[in-house]
Amino acid sequence: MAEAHSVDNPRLLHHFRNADQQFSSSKLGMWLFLFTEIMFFGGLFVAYIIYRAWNPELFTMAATQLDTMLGAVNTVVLIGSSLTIALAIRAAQTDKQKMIVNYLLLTIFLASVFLVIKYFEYTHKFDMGIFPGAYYTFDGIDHPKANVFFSIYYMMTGLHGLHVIIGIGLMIWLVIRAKIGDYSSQWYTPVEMCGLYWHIVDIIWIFLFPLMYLIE
Amino acid sequence: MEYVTNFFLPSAESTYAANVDALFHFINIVSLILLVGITIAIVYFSIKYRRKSQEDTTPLITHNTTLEVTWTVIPLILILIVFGWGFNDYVEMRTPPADSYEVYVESFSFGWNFEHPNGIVESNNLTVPVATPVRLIMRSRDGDVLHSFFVPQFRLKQDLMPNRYTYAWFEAIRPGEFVYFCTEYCGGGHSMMNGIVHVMDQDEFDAWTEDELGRDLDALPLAELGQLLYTREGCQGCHSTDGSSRVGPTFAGLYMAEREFTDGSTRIADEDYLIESIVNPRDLVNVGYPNNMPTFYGETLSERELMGLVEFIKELQ
Amino acid sequence: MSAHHIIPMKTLISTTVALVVLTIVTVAVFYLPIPAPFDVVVAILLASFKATLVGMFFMGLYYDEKFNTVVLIFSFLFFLVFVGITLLDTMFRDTGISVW
Amino acid sequence: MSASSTTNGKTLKVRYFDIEENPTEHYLNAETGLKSWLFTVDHKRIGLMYLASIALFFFVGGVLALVLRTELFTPAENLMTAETYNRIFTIHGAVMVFLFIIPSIPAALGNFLLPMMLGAKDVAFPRLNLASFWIYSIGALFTLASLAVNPIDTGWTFYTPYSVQTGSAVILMTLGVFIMGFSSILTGMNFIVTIHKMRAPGMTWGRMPLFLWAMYATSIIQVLATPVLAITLALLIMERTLGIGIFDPALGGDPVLYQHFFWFYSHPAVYIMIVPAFGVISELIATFSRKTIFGYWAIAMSSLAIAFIGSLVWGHHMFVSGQSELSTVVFSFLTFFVGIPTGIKIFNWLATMHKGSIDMKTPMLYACIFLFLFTIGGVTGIMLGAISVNVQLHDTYYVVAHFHYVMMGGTVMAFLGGLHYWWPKMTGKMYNEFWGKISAVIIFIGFNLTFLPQFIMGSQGMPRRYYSYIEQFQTMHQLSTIGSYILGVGFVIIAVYLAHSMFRGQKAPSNPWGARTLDWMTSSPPAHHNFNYQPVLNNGAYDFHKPIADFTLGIAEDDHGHEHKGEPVKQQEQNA
Ligand code: HEA
Ligand code: HEA
Ligand code: HEC
Ligand code: CUA
Ligand SMILES: [Cu+2]
Repeated sequence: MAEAHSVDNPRLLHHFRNADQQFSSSKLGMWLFLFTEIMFFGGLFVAYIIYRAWNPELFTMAATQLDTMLGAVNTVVLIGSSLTIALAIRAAQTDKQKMIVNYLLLTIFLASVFLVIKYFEYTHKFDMGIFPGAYYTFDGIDHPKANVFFSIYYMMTGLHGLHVIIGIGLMIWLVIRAKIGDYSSQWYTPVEMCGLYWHIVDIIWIFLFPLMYLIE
Repeated sequence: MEYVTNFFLPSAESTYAANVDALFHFINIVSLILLVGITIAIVYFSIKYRRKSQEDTTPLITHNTTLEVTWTVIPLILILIVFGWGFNDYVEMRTPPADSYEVYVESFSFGWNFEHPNGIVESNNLTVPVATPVRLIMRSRDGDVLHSFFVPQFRLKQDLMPNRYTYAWFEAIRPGEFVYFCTEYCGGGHSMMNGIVHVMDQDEFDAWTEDELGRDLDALPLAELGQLLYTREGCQGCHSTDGSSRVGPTFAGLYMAEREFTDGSTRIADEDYLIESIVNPRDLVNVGYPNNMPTFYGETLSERELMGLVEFIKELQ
Repeated sequence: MSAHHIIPMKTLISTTVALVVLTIVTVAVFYLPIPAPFDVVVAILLASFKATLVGMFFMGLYYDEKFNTVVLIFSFLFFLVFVGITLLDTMFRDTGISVW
Repeated sequence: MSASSTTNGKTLKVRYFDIEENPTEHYLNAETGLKSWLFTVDHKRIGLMYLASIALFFFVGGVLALVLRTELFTPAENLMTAETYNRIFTIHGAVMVFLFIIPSIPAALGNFLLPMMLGAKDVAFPRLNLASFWIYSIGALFTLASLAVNPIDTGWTFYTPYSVQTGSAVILMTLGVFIMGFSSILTGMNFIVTIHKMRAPGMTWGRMPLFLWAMYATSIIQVLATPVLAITLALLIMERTLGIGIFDPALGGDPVLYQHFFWFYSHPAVYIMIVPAFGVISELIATFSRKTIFGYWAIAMSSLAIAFIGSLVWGHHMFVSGQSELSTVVFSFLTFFVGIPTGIKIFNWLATMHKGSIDMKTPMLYACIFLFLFTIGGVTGIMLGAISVNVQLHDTYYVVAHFHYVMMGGTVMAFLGGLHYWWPKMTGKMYNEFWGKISAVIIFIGFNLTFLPQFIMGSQGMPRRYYSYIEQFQTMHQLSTIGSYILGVGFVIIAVYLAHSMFRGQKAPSNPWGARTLDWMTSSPPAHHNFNYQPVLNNGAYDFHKPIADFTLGIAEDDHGHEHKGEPVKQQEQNA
């Protein structure tokens, strides 16, 4: 069993020699996980790049259906949330228990704003008949593969949105544990890991935004 | 030697086949030498250096640069030869001569149509003249799956896709009959999608062409038309005429038999039913069979052709 | 120890400001008439720069063990391999072998 | 005695190493009950659970293979319709690949050995390790569910558009594979972190057993490539549910793009299968030749080289698929380069045997069989990589023979060798040497009889995935079928004597083979936490030029707070 060790640090698991080893292991593990995330989204980016190289004109036409303004606002919202979660980690490192909770709540709020904006974008498109793939009925774009563009759009933003939702879930869990006072400068690994995860979600959006919304 | 080479590959019947074979045998021989060397080393070491006592100690040998460079460089040279050789022949296989005889190939589940420049359409058999480069312009039927055209004796293989054309070419060096297969897995009829390439002397081929051109499908009796369509449209991939079960039910004895469907209903297989099963195959599904008969026949076949098929099935009492 | 570096407030704030400014620049550049392939190049360069900022300061790579950076860079390279070699197929399907 | 130490100049406690340790309390009986297994975070128990699962799935896949072979005994329809046959070879392939061979060496032997070989108490993330096993089980359940609903008939490659059109349970199956992918990723991540962070003092990179270098290279591929499989299958599922049209030509997609996605994972995956086998072989050959491994760094680095080059060659499965000629040529060129590091390994192993003291025990016999069979599999891979020849051989039984020679003749033989080698460590019991050798020989004969004829009929043009064939090929098919039955007999014998040894076998000493790696410097079976102290390495993993009596293990001073329970440790103060 991964029983905790009571000698010097209650958070040190028995099979690690010291807290340093434990922390840097977790961090390397997290980075490897982010690596898999990059390859996971990478597949979609490959599909994107290939279809764009095949049909550049389609991507120009289709991007007009996306609202640049909303995309830009969402970019800023996510950047803001990246800041707040970094501040939450900082609060843990400086033993400001209350601020951990506050910053996490703020991050959750920003993440929700992002989702709400996405919700409006999606429903607006559904109203026009822009559905993924076979269900696509919109006739505003005169291109035989318009459905494929929107499939890629929905897959990429959908998968990203799913990551945002998962992130919110993780942060709610962090808030609960932070409230009991689980995190302190001694040990805050989950906050740090969740932060790394959240930043990669941000980075992916930083690439999605110009690739989807800003095509002339 | 002749025997060994024939043992491995079928006879070489196209212009580039002999080159391919040469590389095949070259790699085989080099591999065999390597394998024999490795095997001898294993056996020899195992015997010579077998453990004599539990206290045996062994010398400390960590590496040997000369040896290691040798066994890196020699394989390197070998693979460069093999690559260059394979590349060279591949260029030939992919470069049809300019004045080739062009045949359009259409594949579908489960069969083949070959359309000649003069409009002759053959099904499941391809007839070509000897010593003439033949270029195949190939495509799978719209909405169908991948197939692959493989003639072992020509060393020719190429996949077909429903969304674009692919190409291949060959020049047969001898008249004869050569089997072709479908080598891209395509479902229940995959192993039945084979046929024959007939390579004919130019004279014989010309005669065959004239015969074919003289045939008038509209004048063909219905049952014979049905027989033709049965192979051309690929029904034979799923439906046998000898009572054996393939992907779909056999046609033998089908007419006027009582059919049972997955929704529990039954029906007598009269003319009406037969036409309906061909045009709307998804509506009634026979018990024990998948619901995967193609749905496009209603659009691609004319009224007369449908009647032909029904007439053909009726004759299989 | 380096792994627990507390990132200064000033760094966090200025990173955020830089990111927001760069977002505005990205949108602004979109309205500039940059000829075809280069608009994408500029957009990707800007995005990469932003991603680097996030990675270095928010994610702390700047202060962290260098191996973590190696992991990240490696994953991007690997992604490039995937795209690059696949494009060798998709972009050259119509050019027959005799062309080269 | 010159024990080199990492605690510069300080006195170091040293533990002399006792060959005959057979503790009464060990990881197998530290806790009892089903729950103590299913919820264990002990890497050794997780390894054993994986071992049991993959043995089960190997059995399932093997029996299906015998059914296939029986159908192919004559050209006519013997047992089943084409539909059934298609389902069976698909499930045989998918079960063997995703449920058996990919987790085989890494998840079973790797889990058991990796922390021990490193001198660690466990992997870095024990709970993730357990999660990985559970994820694997859930994935397997989905796969089994798909069998119950409507067994899939697409081939293990799930090529579009057939996989979009067929009525079989593609979604359940691919979902199962998707889920198992995460288990593979977690194992890989865990291993990389463990190797980076948890090496015992004195275990430098240059002293790591080669099995660990192989596991390291494998883990990199697992972490790199598996996410691409995940997204591929996710897109395939979307293709079936939403018709997204990325891969489906009927909706404007491109089937060849699907093949790129699939092989981008599945080619590197063949190195997930074989590189761990290389690791096992390195251990076996060094130990049973009782000789320092020849070219340590060359073997270690060639594993990494194979991992990297192997990631660039996926298109050699698509030479006739309609991809561009340019990429065909590039892929063919790159493909051959995998042969160089692989050859380096083979020659290094042979050089290790040279002037050794070779003891032909069952594991070593398997290692020799491996060398022979894998070389055949490898050079036929080179044959397939030559473009013009590939046109003839693609999708024929030549390919089937090639990949059975590398997977069955390579990985499975190495796995069997490793299984026998570490059997005493895992169970504390010796297997029966006589029956071990008999069955190895039977398997060797059966295997060659099964798959050599396939090379011949393949090159003559026998396509794969055919449930019936033209008469010309009958002789070869019959030889092959008979061979497969012999193969089956060999495996039955193994199953019987291994089961027997578990209950009735002789007690195993802690180091029956006189090996030098850390996993043998603990009792058989190992204690609950592997070592009851934090070991410090004083020797290299392949120091076979020193007598084993000189072997000591240091005990680290920062072994904070760990009770040295269990059997008393023989200790001696030593000046380092
Ligand atoms: C464990 C799994 C495994 C391994 C290790 C390999 C190893 C290799 N494979 Fe194999 N392969 C498969 C599993 C594997 N393969 C599977 C499952 C398929 C079919 C999938 C499907 O379609 O269902 C396949 C198919 C396959 C194809 C596609 C065939 C086709 O469908 O048309 C090709 C083509 O290039 C290929 C090549 C190679 C090469 C070059 C190697 C190399 O890594 C081999 C390197 C080894 C050696 C070369 C031998 C040792 C070296 C020496 C003794 C030194 C001297 C060497 C030289 C001079 C070169 N393989
Ligand atoms: C690890 C991978 C692996 C392994 C080990 C095997 C093992 C075997 N395979 Fe398989 N095979 C594949 C992977 C594998 N295969 C793949 C990927 C395909 C392609 C599928 C596709 O086209 O989609 C394939 C396809 C394939 C075909 C081609 C089908 C076709 O194209 O039409 C054939 C035909 O002969 C075949 C035969 C065999 C045989 C006889 C064995 C034998 O070696 C099996 C021997 C094993 C046994 C006989 C088990 C019996 C064991 C016991 C009785 C002991 C009991 C044990 C316990 C209780 C623990 N296999
Ligand atoms: C992909 C395989 C496939 C092809 C090709 C195919 N069929 Fe079928 N067919 C089936 C299956 C499966 C059934 C049984 C399921 C059902 O009733 O829908 C069936 C049923 C039928 C039936 C009803 C038979 C009965 O027993 O009630 C008729 C008639 C028929 N097909 C005619 C044809 C004709 C004519 C063609 C060619 C022009 C053809 N089929 C091509 C698969 C196929
Ligand atoms: Cu058509 Cu296989
Ligand atoms: Cu491969």
